[in-house]
Amino acid sequence: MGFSRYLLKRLVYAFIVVFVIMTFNFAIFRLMPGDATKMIIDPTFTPEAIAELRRQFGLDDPPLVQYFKYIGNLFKFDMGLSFSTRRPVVNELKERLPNTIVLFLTSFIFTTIIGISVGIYTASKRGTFGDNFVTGAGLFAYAVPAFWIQLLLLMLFGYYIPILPIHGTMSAPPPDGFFLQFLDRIHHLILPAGSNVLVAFGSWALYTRNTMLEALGQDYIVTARAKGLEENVVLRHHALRSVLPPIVTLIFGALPGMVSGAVITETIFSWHGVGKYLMDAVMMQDYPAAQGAFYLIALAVVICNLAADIVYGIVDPRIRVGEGGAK
Amino acid sequence: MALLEVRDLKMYYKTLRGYVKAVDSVSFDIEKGKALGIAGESGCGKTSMAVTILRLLPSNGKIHGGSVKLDGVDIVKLDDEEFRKSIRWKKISMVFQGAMNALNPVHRVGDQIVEAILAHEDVSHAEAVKRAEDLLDMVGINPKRFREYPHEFSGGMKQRVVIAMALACNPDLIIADEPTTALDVMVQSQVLKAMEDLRKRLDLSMMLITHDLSVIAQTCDDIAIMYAGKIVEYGNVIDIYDHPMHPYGMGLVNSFPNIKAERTRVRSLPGFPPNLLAPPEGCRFHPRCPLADDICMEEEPKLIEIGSNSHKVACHKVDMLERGVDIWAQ
Amino acid sequence: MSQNKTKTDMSAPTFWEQYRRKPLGMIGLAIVLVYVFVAIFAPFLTRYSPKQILLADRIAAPIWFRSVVPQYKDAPPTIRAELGPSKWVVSEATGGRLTSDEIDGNAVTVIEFEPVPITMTDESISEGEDDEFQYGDYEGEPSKSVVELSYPIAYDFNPPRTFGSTFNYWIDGSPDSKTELECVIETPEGKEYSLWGKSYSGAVSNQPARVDSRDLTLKQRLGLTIFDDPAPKIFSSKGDYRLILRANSTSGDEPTRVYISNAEFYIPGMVHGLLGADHMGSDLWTQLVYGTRVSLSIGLSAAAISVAVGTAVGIICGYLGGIVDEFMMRVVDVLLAIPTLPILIILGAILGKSVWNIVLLIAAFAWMGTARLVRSQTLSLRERVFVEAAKASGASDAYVMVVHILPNVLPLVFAGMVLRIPSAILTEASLSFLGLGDPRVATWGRMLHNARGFGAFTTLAWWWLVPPGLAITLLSLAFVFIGNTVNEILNPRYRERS
Amino acid sequence: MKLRRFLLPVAICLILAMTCGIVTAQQKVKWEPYGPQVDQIIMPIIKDSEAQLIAFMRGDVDVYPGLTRPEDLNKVKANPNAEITMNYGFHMFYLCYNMRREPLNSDVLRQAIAHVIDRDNIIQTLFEGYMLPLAAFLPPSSGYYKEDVPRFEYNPEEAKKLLDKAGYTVDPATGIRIDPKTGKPLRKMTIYTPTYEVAPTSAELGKIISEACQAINLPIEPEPMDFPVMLDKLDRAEFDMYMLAWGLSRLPTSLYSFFHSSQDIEAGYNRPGIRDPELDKLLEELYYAPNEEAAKKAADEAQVILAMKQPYTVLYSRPYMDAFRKDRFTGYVPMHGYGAANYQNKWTTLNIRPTKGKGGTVRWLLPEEPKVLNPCTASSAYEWEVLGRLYDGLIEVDPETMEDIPWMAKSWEVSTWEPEPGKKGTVVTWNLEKGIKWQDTTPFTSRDIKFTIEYLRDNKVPRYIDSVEHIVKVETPDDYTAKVYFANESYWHLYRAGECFLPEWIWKDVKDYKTFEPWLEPHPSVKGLTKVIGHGPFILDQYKVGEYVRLKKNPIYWRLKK
Repeated sequence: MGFSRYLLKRLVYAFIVVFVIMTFNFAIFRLMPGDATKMIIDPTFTPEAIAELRRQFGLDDPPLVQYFKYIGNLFKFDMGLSFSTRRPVVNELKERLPNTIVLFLTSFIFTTIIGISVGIYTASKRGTFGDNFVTGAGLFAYAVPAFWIQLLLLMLFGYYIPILPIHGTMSAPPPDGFFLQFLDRIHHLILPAGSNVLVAFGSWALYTRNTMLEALGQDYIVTARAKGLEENVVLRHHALRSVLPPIVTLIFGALPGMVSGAVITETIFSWHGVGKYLMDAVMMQDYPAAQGAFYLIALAVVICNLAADIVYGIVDPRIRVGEGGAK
Repeated sequence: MALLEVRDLKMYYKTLRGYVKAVDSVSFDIEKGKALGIAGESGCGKTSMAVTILRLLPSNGKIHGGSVKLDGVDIVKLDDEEFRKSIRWKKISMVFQGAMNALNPVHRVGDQIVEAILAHEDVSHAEAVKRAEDLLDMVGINPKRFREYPHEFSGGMKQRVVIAMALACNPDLIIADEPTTALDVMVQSQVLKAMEDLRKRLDLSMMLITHDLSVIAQTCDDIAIMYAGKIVEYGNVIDIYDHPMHPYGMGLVNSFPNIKAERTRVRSLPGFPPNLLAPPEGCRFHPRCPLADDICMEEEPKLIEIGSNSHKVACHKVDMLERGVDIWAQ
Repeated sequence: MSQNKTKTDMSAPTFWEQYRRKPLGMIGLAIVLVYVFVAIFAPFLTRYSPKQILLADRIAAPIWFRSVVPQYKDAPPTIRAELGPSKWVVSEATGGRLTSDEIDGNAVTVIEFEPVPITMTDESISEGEDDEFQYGDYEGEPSKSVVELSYPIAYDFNPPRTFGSTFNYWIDGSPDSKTELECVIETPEGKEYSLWGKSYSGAVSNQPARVDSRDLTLKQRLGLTIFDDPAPKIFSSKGDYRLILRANSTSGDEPTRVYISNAEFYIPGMVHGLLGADHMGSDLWTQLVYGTRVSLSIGLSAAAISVAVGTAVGIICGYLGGIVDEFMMRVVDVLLAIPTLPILIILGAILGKSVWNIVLLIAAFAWMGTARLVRSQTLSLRERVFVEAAKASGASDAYVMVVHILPNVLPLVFAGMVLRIPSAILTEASLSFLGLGDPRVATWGRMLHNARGFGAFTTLAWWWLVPPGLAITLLSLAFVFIGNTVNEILNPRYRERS
Repeated sequence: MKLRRFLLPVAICLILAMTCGIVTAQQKVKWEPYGPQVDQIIMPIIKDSEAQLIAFMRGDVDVYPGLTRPEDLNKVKANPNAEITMNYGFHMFYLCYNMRREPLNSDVLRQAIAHVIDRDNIIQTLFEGYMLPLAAFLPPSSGYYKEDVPRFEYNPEEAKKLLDKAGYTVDPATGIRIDPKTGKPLRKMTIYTPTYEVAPTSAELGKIISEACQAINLPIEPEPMDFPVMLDKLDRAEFDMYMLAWGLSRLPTSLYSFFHSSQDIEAGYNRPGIRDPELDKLLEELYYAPNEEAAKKAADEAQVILAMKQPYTVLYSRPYMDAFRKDRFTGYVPMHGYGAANYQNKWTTLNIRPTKGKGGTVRWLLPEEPKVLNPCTASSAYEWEVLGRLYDGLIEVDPETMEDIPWMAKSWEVSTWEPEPGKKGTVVTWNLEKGIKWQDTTPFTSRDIKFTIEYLRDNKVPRYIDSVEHIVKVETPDDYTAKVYFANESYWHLYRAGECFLPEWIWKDVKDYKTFEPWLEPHPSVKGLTKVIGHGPFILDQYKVGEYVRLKKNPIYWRLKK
């Protein structure tokens, strides 16, 4: 059937992208000036100790061997040892990934829910205040630097009215009891996730509103109305159903951007996640760590894209049935 | 009594800068089993009129007076729910401009027909499916394609599906808004022929909206020419095609070389359609009319009957127009 | 309603005729023009250079806070005085006088003491023949010469955090002369704080003197602890202070001259300029104004480069088709799948932080959208009659692409470029904010980076945080307005349905 | 047992003596060699310096070690509940010249540059006055610091005179001084500094110093540079000048590493490339000194030569400034060289206690992720902030006098032996205290010392290789005596017995110490412990990456106050 062919095609394509990213990853860090191991060498090291470290990080092999080793290892999620900690990068990423996922999912879910419902609501109320608000919020979201809003919120609620925590994912020491710990986590989540939602929902709402309006202006909606269908049915069955594909595209299409944005959000709120790890690694010139973090982020994006393709295929019959039909 | 009597219908769009008088005091009749063609340039209010009759107005559009009587009942006065249930599709159905887009791409074509039936008639789903299949068959589409999606159909087939859908509830009147614009010429004539056959067979009335006079010539009994939200000339097709009496109608008719055997140059009328936000005083056509004088600028002409066959024209200068004189020729 | 799908070849006057009727487009244009004006005339809009530091105290508030915020009512502005011979007031002159001299074109204050030969008693001569030089008995002797220069400082403000003074001096005198120099501040209450002092025998070559309230030795001299601040103690009340430079000479066979170069006295202001000062005392308004230059040029050039690349790739792919097209489109797909900001962070860190690098990097990851758009446009143009005709008449591919296709995709490309600018500006700001921008230039992102890193939060210096972000937002918004308007006019297909 | 008496430099004494109200090492502070007094130490990990400050000001942390930004100090001192301690440390910031290159091989030129550096101005404008101007080659808190070395104080006029006299006259055409050897204007020289992002003040300093040099017509420009690139260039001696800091220790052996000609190799630490036979001789005497007196004498003489030669121009030393919430905790012990809150200061760890009541949890800020709590691979100070509190040393240091205090070793003896006929080597004999137990109740014996030294040596653990490479063998005549045999003779071998010890029953099975993550693995027999087992006052309870480290009081600590 067409869909499985479609799926296979997307999979192969995703695989190619991953491979390119791996190669890219390998290349950029070997092309840089200076010797990466310089960072980890301590004044007390003897030449033997330095040589041992170089061997350990595999820097003495010829480039091609390094490359194949590197790609091979990456498939096994072996991203080498971090220069600064000399621990396996994958272990360090594993420790940070849950935090990133929590922040990301919270921001994502709330942005989606708020953005889309505001968008749909205002689409049905054209010309009202709410409508103008969404247009404004959408434009604002496009033009405003997210990190600036986050800084302002941080200053407002972390310093000026210090009611929210300014760093980390939990208090130290955390309160006793599961429920209190859970509340503590949420308390820490409010600023980073809330600011993400605040910055992003406008563009989602605007996009949803525009697609919804476009859908409502489509001839088939007029047809549906003309058919004497109830307004409710028209909205749900025809309009919403037909804006699903573009909204799914938007949702998944926005994922890479949100993943990228995580780097800044995590840096600003000292959120101990993969994005901050990448930033720290770059600042400390810990190349294996930066490579690992970047690889993970890129992989997440590829997976998101793949998921988008699949979901899109499911909601839009034109794709599900294959390449045929009117194109 | 005519099936549809439209009297003095006014529909304005409210915009930030004022009212757009898209339909302004329009009156016409459609007899049972007859077809009325509505012609005019883009933006003259043809489509607005169609959506006004079916009350499919956007939120800023509103009927500002007049009546639409269907079988003697003023459907303008019905409340929305009543109108939706009893009139739409049941009495009046519509074939939309650009049939490509009239079908929802994410639903199966059959379901879209079934949906219309179920919305109005108390029949079982299976029965509705059966009827939908019959309808598809009637418009010349294999009923087996019931479960396919719109994008799997060609343009002409989609249009036929749309026609089938319009017939789903045995309406009295079909409004066809540019039913063939997006199709190529071959398919166009096929679809038109299919429509004509069905109309004849089912004894349907039709209101055909198009800017293509040749389509009207092929299918309609009467014609109304609209200019800037008003009907400027109205009457029997043959009558008007032979002897257009309004300067605009004259220009329009003459711009279609293929109506008559003789070949004339294709030309468009000089000037632009007026801005409906602030239409010209007096006769709305006067800025483009070669015959316009002071009275045209001050007084709005009434649609008055001249000659026989209820041929109506709204022009001060109708006396000056001698039959058959081409005022647009240089 | 009905759509106007006709694409018109628009001349510049008609374009402008249509453009000027769009209020949002005009607002956008006006904003951009203001920015351009600011960028061009930056040096005229501010007295300082963005690299100038120590203009005021660290994180000084905007000067207009004094009339708006009660707690800043009496905050001190920067006081800086250059003290030459004409500025000093001689408040005491016993046995000496103030003159001036000019050395290398600089006016130099000279304190000249009359010779005061040491009068030695007979005993001292007879007793200490082989001894080292001895001072005579001072008692009752009128030999002490004092010259006191003072500079009045009318201080009407709250206590400052720091103050300081610098000058150079050298002494010309016979080996037996003994000279003492002292720098003092006298408060309105008449209390004297001795800030600095040295004493010399004989001549001394050029020496720098530096008084700074943060200096540990000064704190020690005043009997304060390491963590005490002398400035608020000394300038604790409002009124007329005096900076006093006191010189005394006790002996000398020849006239003793003390040369003092132009002295500088300064109190770094706790309010400064339109927007205050940063952690290094650099003017924030200046940074904002010069940041406009950088942001505008980075935005424009990155957008131009990315759109140029995208257009070229799009036209070539769309026109040539085949393997080239297939390959390039796959490249585009892959590049689109790479998260932009992380890769820019990494590449920025590795490849170095010059402005040019950043522009190229931003452009390198921003051309793909344009390439796709232009390619699809080219695909449809390729089938058009005039292209067929040109090909039939033997025109080369390059010729067709440049002469026939390029002009037809330009409207699309132009609007695309305008819309690309804000994202380039935002990307640069993000990178600078993360500390990956060019450290040598003042950009808005860098201002925010500094604000976050150097104390804007803990001092609640919102005036440091708000303006750069606002500047970015407004400029981006302006370009969005312009881009949408241009699109509306040139590419009606994109027009929003109404 | 020898006790070393350190004479603190006069200038420092003066400054510190007048710091009444501030707790410094000069003040008598009550401390006792028993503890710990608190039940728990929580170390919240806060990296962002603004967040650190606000956490302390809001009272989210009780101990704020290492205020690195002087402007923060101004804010902290406004808080009535804060008490700040200040101690000069082993930090040294310097400008290094490449003496292998023309024209920087000229002593006069380097001296002239030294003359234009206005340390006081730099310290006041960049550091709010809180750095210690330094011109010597060892930090003032080192016992080997020599104050009265020749100095090149700030005096641009003097610098000009020096240059003029040596023939570096100003070329009127270019405004640049002429090299007397070539007769041409001096070539352009650069000062490498870290970038503004990594070290804003260093980059700024590079600019200030370059401008000062330009003012006396020397063509010198600053060039901020990424750290690995810079280190690479330094290793290959491809530089004119650069600026960096060293964090040194209380031992003067760094002089040997930095200035002995044998260290002038690629990637060696003699970065200026100074090769001076007289200096070499003194440094060898220092490095292989048989006793403290000889070391002191050699160090003093070497510093005089270095001061004249100026291979570095030393600029300043950063003090340790730590802040405590005095409303909640007391008992912190300021200490020379380490400050009050550093892990090397055992005494604060033992003595800190609540102002009211007993026990309690002290929240001790950790400014960086400790990352690896593996004593073999832990490399940064932040790991040792945690690990350092889990272990005890054989010798500890007195916070006031900086003398050695017998700790786990109740006494020791330094003697010699003959590793090969005709060659002398050092033997250090340790006599251990009885009753010391590992945190899992296993007794601590001399076999643990033997195992640790052999493990570190056999695995070539880079961090310890310098300490153990000269060890020939370790003998354990009984459980409480360990004899460590070195292949050569040096007084410094006393301090090379290792800072921490590894429990044999955990480490003997560890194949690859590099990938071993002992803090993530539970202890094989005792519930609640990890494989990080020490014998110090605190037990590692939990390390929540990115959030905090929790240390609990060791209930069987041998120095608990009964």
